[in-house]
Amino acid sequence: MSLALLPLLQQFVVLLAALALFLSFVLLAQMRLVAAIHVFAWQGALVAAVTLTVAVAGAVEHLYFSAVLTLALKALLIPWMLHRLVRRLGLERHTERLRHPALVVMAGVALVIFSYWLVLPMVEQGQAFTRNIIAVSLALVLIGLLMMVFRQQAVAQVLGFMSMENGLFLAAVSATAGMPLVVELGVAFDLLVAMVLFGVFFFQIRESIDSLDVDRLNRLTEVES
Amino acid sequence: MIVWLLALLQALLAVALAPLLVGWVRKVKAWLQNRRGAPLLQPYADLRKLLTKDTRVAHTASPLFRVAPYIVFVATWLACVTVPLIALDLPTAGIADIIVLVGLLALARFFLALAGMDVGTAFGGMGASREMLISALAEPALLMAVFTLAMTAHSTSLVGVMEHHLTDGFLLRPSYLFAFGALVLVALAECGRIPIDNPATHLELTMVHEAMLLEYTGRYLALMEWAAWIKLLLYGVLLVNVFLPWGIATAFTPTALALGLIAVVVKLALLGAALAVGETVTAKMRLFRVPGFLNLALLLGLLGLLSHVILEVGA
Amino acid sequence: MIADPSLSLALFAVLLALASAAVAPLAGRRPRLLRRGAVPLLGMAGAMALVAGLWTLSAGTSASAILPLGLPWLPWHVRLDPLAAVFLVLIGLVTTAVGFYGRDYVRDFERGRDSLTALGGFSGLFLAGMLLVVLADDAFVFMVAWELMSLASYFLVAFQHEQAANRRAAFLYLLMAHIGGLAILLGFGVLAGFGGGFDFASLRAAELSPLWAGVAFALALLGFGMKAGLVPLHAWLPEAHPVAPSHISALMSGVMLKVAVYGFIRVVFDLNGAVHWSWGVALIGIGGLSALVGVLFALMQTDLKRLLAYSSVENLGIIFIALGLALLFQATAHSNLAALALVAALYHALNHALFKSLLFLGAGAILHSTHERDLDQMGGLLRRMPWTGSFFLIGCLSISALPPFNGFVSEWLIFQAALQAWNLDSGVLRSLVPIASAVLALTGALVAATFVKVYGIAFLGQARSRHVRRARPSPRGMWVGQGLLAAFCVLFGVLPTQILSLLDPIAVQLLGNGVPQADAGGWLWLTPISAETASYSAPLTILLLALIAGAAILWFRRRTSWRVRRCDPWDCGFAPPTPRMQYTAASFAQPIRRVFALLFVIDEAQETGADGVTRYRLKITDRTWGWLYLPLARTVDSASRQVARLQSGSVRVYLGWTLMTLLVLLWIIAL
Amino acid sequence: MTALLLTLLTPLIGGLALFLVRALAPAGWLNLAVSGLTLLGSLWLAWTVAQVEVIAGLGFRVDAFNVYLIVLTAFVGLTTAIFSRPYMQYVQASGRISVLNLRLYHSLYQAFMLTMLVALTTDNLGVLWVAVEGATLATVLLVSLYRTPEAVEAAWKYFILCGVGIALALFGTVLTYFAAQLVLADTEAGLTWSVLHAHAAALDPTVMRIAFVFLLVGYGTKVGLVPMHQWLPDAHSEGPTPMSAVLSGLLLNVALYAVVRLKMLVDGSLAATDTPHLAGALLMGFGLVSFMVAALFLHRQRDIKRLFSYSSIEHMGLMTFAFGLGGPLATFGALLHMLVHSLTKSAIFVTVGHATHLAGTQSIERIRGLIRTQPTIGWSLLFGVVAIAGFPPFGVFTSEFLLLTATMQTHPWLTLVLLSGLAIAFAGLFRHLHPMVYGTAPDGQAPVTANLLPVFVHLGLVLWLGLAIPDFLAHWLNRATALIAGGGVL
Repeated sequence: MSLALLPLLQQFVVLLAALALFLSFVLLAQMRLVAAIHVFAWQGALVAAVTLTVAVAGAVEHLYFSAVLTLALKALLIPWMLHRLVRRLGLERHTERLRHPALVVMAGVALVIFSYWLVLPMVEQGQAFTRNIIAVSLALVLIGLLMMVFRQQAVAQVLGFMSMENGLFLAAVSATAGMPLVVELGVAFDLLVAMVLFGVFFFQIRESIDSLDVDRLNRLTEVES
Repeated sequence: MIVWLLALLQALLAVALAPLLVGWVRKVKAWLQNRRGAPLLQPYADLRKLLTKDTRVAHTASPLFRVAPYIVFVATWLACVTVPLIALDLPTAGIADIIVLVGLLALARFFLALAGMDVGTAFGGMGASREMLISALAEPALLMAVFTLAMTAHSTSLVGVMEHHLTDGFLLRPSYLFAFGALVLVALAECGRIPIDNPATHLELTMVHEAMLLEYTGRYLALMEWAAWIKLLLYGVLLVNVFLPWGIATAFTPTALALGLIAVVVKLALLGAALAVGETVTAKMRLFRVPGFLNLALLLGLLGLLSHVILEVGA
Repeated sequence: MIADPSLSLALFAVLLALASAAVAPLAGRRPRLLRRGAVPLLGMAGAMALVAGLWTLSAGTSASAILPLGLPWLPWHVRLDPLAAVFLVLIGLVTTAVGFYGRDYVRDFERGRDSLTALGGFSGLFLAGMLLVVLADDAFVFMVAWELMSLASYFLVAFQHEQAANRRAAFLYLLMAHIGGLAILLGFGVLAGFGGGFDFASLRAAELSPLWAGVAFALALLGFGMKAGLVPLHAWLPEAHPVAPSHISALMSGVMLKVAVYGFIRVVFDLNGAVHWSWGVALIGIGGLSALVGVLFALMQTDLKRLLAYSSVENLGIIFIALGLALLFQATAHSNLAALALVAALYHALNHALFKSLLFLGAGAILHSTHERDLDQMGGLLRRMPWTGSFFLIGCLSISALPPFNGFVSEWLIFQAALQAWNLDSGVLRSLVPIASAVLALTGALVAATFVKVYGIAFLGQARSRHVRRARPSPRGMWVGQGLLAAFCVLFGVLPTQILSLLDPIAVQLLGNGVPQADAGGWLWLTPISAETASYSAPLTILLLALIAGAAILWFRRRTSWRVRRCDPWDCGFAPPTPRMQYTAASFAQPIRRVFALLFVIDEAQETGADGVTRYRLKITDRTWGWLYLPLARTVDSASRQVARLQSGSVRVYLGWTLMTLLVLLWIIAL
Repeated sequence: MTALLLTLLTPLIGGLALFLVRALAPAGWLNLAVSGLTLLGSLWLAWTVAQVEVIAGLGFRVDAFNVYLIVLTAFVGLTTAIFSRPYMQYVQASGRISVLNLRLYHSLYQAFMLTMLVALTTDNLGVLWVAVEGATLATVLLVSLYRTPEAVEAAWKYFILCGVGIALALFGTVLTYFAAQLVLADTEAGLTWSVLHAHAAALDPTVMRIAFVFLLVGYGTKVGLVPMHQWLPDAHSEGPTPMSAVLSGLLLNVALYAVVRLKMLVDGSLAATDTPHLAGALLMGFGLVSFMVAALFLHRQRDIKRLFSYSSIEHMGLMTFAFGLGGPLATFGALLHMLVHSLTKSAIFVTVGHATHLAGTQSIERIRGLIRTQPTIGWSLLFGVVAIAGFPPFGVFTSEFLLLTATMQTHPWLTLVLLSGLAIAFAGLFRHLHPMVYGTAPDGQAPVTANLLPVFVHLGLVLWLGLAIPDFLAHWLNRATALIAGGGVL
């Protein structure tokens, strides 16, 4: 697919998607929590922007609403909550060590290639544009999951989870012109509740193992040492 | 009716002949050992003495102790009755085929062993235990030998076997040779003769058969001894009449019967002499050599069967 | 709803059994209810089944019905044909006797802490299960009844669950029963795969390819063999049978094993039509092995009930030898000989049910009055428990296959069948079969040795312990139950021709023709093949025995001094023997143990304890444990240890698993 | 429709109301009442469905398949509520839980019921997703109710794993929506299951394949399929026992229900391609693996509740396998197995609750001689396990019989695997069960006031189903079978 053939707005969408992908790589490698939260907020903003663009392009009015929703939720509310939590948990200065960061990033790259390879056969139906966007959002999801696998800090894991959600939103708005409204609302609501619960759990975990290192949550195991 | 009378006659004859055979064997042995030995009819005198003496029973004994001798005697006799002695086709032969015969002997042995254990002495248990071991090892060999005959004659009834043998005339059957050998060994074991057991010994630790009779006196002892003699006669008759049936009366004419009687007496006399010689030249073996001895019997039986299947029938 | 009276009678028997199970829960409060209600109901159910079976056998008809239970498209089919009827008779006979016996036997438990409800309830369910197995006419109800039987008997094994040994036995039993049940289910599945439906009619109609027929046969052999305790699948049997209450042990050993035989006959002879001669060879081999191993281990035991359990293994082996002969002859188109072998097998099944139950009841009587199962503590019981003693003697004579008792007849028939091997075309088989029968002969002799030991040690000689010296005769109900069975043992021994004519319809039903001239020479003479080939006249045998003995006794009465003087035992003039000088069970078996040492894992030692007393220890274990069971258990354990790594405890690893699964699946579908 | 609304609104309102009730005793009763009302509503619903085949509207759709699950859910919900009332009183008395949390417990209980009922009744894949996620959110706090380190850990793992899984499921849903948009005229209906099912053949297979993988991994996590099962034993063992009962008995069913619905779509779209049975094959694979692995896990358990949660994984694996197998017989068996497994397993967990209460611990080593201490509990546990192990005359045997025979007809050699698995699982259960129920009672364990009514009712039902399947139920399941497998067995 040559970019030139695309209308300007779609080119814009592609650009934003690319940026989002980049940001999730940054997220993957960013060791300072607070900075990571900021990165996440920017990614949310990008997704919101994509939504807005699609809305303008396809003149789908309920997408305006969901753009606002996304912005509010992903770019503002959740980052703010996370920030607040981090402050109350006294983790502003917290940085964690990631073993072999280069390898992890390479794994992320591999995932990107994999997801592209995966969606290739979908070319025949409709525009290749959608396909590539799906590839990107799939990559976002997988990288989020990868991040959850490699980061042992509870907050970081939550960030990974949230960036997975970003990937989902991206897919939803760009591939399909937005889910039905009721679903969007439901998803957003679930996400919010989840965030609240995460907050609760941070404190519960802290008081039980006075740390947020998930690797120390290893009482329940079947392997006798 | 007449045949039934004949059958009764034959039965009584068997009982009457049994002590004679034993006396004869003893006599020959004595001669071989350069002794004069007891008179030929000594066993009858022994029986008479035992039967008239009054009897003592240990107070630890249970009723079974007093019932056992009758059962042993009767079972053995019944087994003997079904073996054609002088005449071939008597109705009593139909009562039991050769397997039943083995069964009847087993019945006798069962009660003999129980009687041995009844009083609760050490020797009784020892005798019973050894007797059951020997019989357990002897039985398969015996049946292999019997099966060889049965497979040849397609019949397990003695009459059938002997008739088949008579009609065939004298054939050199390797299977019969092996079966005969097996049967001889088994007979030695079953009748408690040297080298398995020594009927004359009362040396405690070597006894088998005698150890079980240890507590018996008077008529009970008489019955037990007599039963043992009948058993010896029975095996003798089996050997001579099954493998060399010639001379036995096939018709119920007086001449034929007389001929049959003479024939069997002569055959038994020869067999008895052979037994005496054998017992003189061999020594009694240790209990745990017995399995080897009986395995040889089993081997012979198997060889008999196989040679029948392979050499005589083919296919 | 059901036309045929005998079938409705049989179903009524099932209902009675269930009723006795239903009464039991009340026994928790009123212990007497067990004795007065549950057990008699059990006996009545048995009697009912007996009547139904005899009725069907005499009529020679078969009736079927459909019960409003089960799956919507597969209601419960029940059917009562001659084969089922024989086993109804078998169950009925034993259960009736147990009904008499149990009334007094369970009295002991009224004082104990074990739940009477469990005892009564599961006994009822157990009986109901066995009856239903026999009556079942489709795979589903068969399986339901089968597992009900296993389950109920398992609870009865676990009845006195405070001893760890009993728990272990129960676990092993249920596990193997479950595996066996699954194998049977699979076997039915194979048949149904070709037959279309699960009712026996369509299973019968199934046209199997030789391979699948073989698979079905193998599965049936595995499943039913496991229940029948064939070597090497027998390990549970000597553990489980002895620990149940004795009247239940009688039912388990005497009846439940036969139900397994029934199932095998039903599946292999009836449903799985196409037989192959190699199956027969396999059965003869396994049967011979079981017979030999069973009897040798029986001979080594000192625990009476355990000994009896092992001897059940041996007898089942004999039955399967006969079945193998039947298959062999059937496959080589000698169906009249096949009929002979099959009838012999059924006959032996009946006989074993009778004398094994009789012996277990006897063991129970001993247990009841001496609280002793160890032979080496017994002795001289004949004088203390005359009734039990004499009945037990009859049991021993029958099981040792001595004429004129029943065990002999069936083994004689098996020998006759084996000796017809000269009819076979293949020389190899012609020589193999007689060798198998030689094994049978060896077994027979060893059985005799075993039961000489049992009777001699337990009932003769002098008491070896105090409480045995104090033994009291058992109450009436108990010896009535034993007497019933003993009477049947004699009856089955003396009137073989009648029994054979009763069993003949089954041969006709399964193989097409029966035993032609079993009573050609009149009822006196049993001539299974022909009068020339072999004949046996049990009535005349026993008549002559009686006559000669009577004559001898009369003669003595007149001729000699009849009086008998009592005195000390002579014992070669040593000091008057004490009980401790007698041969023990172990010492009796020692020569044979030494001769057959190869088969046993013998752990023998003399230990001098802290008290300075030297004791002799002898432990004989089964080789199959080391060869089969423990390796299996170890495999499962190590596998589970490997698998446990999945549950490492780290959430990140878990997420890693999710990611990997996702990627692998995506990769697979993208290919 | 009113029946539907009654069924759905009762737990909603009840949940809100329960959050306001402070005292424990009335809360328990109220919880009971609400559940009862829900059951009534569901029964009414079932009755109407029996009349009119299908109720549709407001984005809801109730047909033979889900209505019996609805009734089952409501029923088990009620019986568990019966058990939970005295049990939570004991818990509070033992001081392991604060009043606030108790209020939370009751209202979340109803919220959980609500989410499950919505998930079952909705016709919209998106709403289905929302509801299942909601179920996670509702239960995750309950798992950590006791605030012990283990509880918190278990809850966190449960939360993260199921959250991720669910997120993946959402991606699958989006892809489905995408595939739908290419064929459907009105894009709004692109998530409506009935519409999609109608046009299944037109959906693009490539997209649907990818979508199904995501959906399977996503919802499969909730079903507890190996290797995404790790949360399940932790959550079951650390949460309060009533929770374990409903999790095992109901939540897993709901997740499996979602998988099956989606499989129907994928089968439709793949029918024309060269891999028509892909979905089925995947299900069979997952089912078999889960079944065997769980069976092996049973052997090394030290915690009684973990033991039975692994048994749940094993049975879910069996059902998944059966649904993957397809075909009327297998499907019928699977539906029946869902039913009997929920009943039996929740009964077992109720009994286990009493047993742990009695012994004061969950560790198997310390639970001994139950039959001596308290026969009713001991026998109930024994019979429950006998039933779940698949012994007749209990219903589990019937369904396993059907599954095995169905397997026998299509994949004969797999039956060997299944049988060995069943044997291993059986041994694993009983080797732990035996010492717990039999033997002498340890000192210091006294009988407790146990309310075993739910256990008896459940086991009674299972027994009944084993002896005879009533006609209405048979036809009910048959209609569901026809819906899923395209043909009935009757």
